[in-house]
Amino acid sequence: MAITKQNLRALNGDEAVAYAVKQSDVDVVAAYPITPQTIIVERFSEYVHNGEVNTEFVCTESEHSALSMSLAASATGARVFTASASAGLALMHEILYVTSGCRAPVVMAIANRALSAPINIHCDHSDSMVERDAGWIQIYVENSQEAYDSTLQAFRIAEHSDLLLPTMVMLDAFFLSHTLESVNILADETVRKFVGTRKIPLIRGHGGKLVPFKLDPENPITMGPLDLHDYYFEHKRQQEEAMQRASGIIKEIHDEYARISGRKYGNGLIEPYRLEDAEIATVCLGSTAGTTKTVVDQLRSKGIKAGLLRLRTYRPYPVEDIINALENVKAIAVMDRSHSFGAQGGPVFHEIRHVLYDASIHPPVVNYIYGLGGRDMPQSLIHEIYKDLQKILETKRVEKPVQFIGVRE
Amino acid sequence: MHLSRGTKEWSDLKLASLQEIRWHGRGGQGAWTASELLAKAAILEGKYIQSFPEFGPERMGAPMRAFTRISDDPINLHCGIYTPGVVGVLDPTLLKTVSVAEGLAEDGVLVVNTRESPVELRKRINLDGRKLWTVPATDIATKILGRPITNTAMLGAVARASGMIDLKSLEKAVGERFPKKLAEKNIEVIREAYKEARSE
Amino acid sequence: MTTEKKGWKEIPIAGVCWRPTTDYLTGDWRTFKPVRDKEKCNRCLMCHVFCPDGAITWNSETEDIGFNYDYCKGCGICKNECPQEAIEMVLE
Amino acid sequence: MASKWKFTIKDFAKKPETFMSGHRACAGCGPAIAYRQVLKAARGPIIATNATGCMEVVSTIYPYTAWGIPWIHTAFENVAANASGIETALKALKKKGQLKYDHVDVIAFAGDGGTYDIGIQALSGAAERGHDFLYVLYDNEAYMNTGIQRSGGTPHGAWTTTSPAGRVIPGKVEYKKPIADIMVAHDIPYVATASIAYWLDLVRKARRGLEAEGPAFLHALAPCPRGWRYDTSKTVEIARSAVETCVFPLWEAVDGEYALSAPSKVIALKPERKKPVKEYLKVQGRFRHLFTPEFEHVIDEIQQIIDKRWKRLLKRCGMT
Repeated sequence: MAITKQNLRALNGDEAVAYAVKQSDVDVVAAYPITPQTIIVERFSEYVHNGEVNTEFVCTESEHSALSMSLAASATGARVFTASASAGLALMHEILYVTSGCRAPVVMAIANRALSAPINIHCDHSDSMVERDAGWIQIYVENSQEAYDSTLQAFRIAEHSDLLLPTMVMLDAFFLSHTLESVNILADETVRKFVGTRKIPLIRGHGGKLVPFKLDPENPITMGPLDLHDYYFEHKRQQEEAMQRASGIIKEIHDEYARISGRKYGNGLIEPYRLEDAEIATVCLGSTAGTTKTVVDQLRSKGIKAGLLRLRTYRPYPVEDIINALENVKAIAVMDRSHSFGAQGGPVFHEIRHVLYDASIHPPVVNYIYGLGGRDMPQSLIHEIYKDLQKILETKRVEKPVQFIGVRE
Repeated sequence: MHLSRGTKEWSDLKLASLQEIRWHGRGGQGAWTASELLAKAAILEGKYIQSFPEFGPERMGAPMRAFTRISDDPINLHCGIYTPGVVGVLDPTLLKTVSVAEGLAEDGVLVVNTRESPVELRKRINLDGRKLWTVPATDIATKILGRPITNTAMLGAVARASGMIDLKSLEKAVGERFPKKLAEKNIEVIREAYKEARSE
Repeated sequence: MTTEKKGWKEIPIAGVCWRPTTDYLTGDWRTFKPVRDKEKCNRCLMCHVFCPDGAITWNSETEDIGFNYDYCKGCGICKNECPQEAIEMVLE
Repeated sequence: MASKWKFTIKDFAKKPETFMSGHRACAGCGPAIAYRQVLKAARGPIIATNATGCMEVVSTIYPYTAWGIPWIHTAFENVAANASGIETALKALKKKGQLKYDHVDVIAFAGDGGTYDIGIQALSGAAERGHDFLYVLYDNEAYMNTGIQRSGGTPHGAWTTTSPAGRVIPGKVEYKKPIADIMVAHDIPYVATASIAYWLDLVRKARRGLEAEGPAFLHALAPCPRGWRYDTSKTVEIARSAVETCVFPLWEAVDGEYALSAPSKVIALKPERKKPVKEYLKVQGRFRHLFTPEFEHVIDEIQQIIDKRWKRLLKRCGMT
């Protein structure tokens, strides 16, 4: 499949997501408005009110009901999309687990925004990081183009018959959601072929008969039963198996999409940037990875062997890919845009360190908590991090494993 | 250590072609729209673009800022703009309370909506060096649009002062953004402001 | 009016606010300001009751109203509601 | 429970503002007027709590606060639960002799989104449990803080950013939820509707709500220039027109008994005074798309629902 014709548009992250949903022939969108996801639901309601999509669009009275409706609609066989952020995602918490437990392939965009209190409408990853154990696939994008591409891929990933796992696509509040960028849009026909329509796999229903995995009076099935201690554990093990299969499938779908769009994001799970011979490197997610690439270029132009590992897929966690990518790095700084109160550093730091525990080399790994509540992460602060890494290399000593960078003392 | 525009590091990198613009206005005055229209015009010239507001709970009338980036290369930066090359000020009353020239690069351009000439204005605001342009955007907008919406007038003046975008692209972007009648009026505003803008 | 921002060691815990909004002057938001004609005005206080910003004050000694231009946003409700048509909105 | 409380315009003006100047609501903000009027009715001392929304945001941008009284915001869907918590704590402290006040006015403020939609569960629970507090709904008929999205309080036919005036679907399809009637059905001591244009009626009702033993619900219409698309100077005029056209009739229900308030009573007694809804709609940009040949019929639909609900109200007030 040669790279297809596309047209270049100026879209912000929210608009890019809404456009992808518009092209994906979604059956039901049930959502509740919350800054900064609002432009997604606003653009989509314009498509609906102007008759440009045949999607049932429902403005629910809360996020708890937005996800409950989405789950139930998906269980009924519809292709479903919703979107939220911050407190809205937190209000969905209970139903996140039920959605993955019911293996309902709901696709949800999250505009990453800080959690209250105090209340804040700006970017950090505290809302989605805290949901990393909920059984959803989690993809963090770096720019508005990737938000468009990842939303299209998310339908294929979530609905893959070997997975049937709900999928979250994360885009940073304001740095992406409200930032206009150059976005190449695939032709409708190309998207229709790539995304296709939702195929319902067969499962063993009543009396062991093979029936479509959806609520259908013709082949009745019961979903969400009472599981006692004799079976619940097995269902959770089953869910973990699906999550393990997801890594390969995400890469396959990512590569297929790359062939028709010409756009790759590493191997779909991680994106190493100038890491091959890097001595010092940072690990980062989201839009700040873009700023870090610019800093790495500047350092490289001065002969400093700097690199970056961007994590694109955070669940399932790409263990081997991370170990291989960081193999030769002498000192690593993990950048967390969220924090785990009372722990040593943030969640990304925890998981990078524990993954490297089994690796052959054990470089010093330090952690920087940055940008909470939308505090900007300019090039100058990223330069500070790489300067610290150089000092660690020279002195072979780590003064402070975890630092808050950019906060006023 | 901000990597400020005009330094050697900045120039020998792909950043050389990166232009950064900051817009000052008040909530509801259309500063964000000005930022977006400039970006949409630049994309028509095959450039890579970014446009974003500085978002807060600004209500109508409260001071706010918006930003545009234009480059020949893909823009990876996702952070604030600290050393803009161009600053556009939609509302002269902001000069009293907001330091509009903060961080403006040495070879930068400040474009202000005011009836004063650049020389008169320079006396009033402490601006050392840099280039200063003024345009009576409110009068132009009120005359042609019938309302003091100064964003498209400021676009014309910034195009003239910075030379970073040509009028045809701005006109096309405006044409796509507004309904026909309103688009024509705004194009007229851009042309008028382009003509009326004065440097020192 | 925005002073130097404090660090985390100086601010109260739990995000408790420590400055009244009266420190924040919203007056420069307006383009038109209300001007009252003392003769026409009969101090009926309709303007005071309907001002969203509490920018029209009552002085018990002088038994008269005052416009606090530090906060008036120039919305024009006072002019619109004044039964005596004693208020004009004047361009700043 | 007629209130013996006397309150003149001078009393209003002399009473200090507990919702202070310098807040960052838009020019011409209806809800800001509602806040000032309600708080003048308080007997004091007061503890207030707010749902997430415009008025919470504009009054507490850190480090500034417009609140001269104790105030707390926790989330969007739970202001009635906040009020319940405050009221219960006061009750406990009082029983143990640790409260230096004889009585504290507990007031919960929320917008339409925080009341019709996401907060209705907490409100219903608080009403059923009978906590002694006043719930004030400032109704600007859409999620204004997040940028004018439709809510359960948005009227039929109105444009919002999530019920746009489309070529196929012109504005909001559904009808405004009769939230005040729902609260009457909770059998709570006091429910009332009010408009900021009739300030004395509003202030008296707020006072009666505070004096009521148990939950009280005040539904205050508070137009929003930004979201309803009209000139900032017209806020009070539109709040008046809503009553004159019976779009928003003023009444109160004491222990479930409905009674029309004076501004609406004069219309009930002299029906010719009732103005057509078109007068109310034509001054608001959010209804502009209905003044076109293909969507004119929606104006009739709006008039029909207004008339139907007005007749029902008259019956409830025993006036037909």
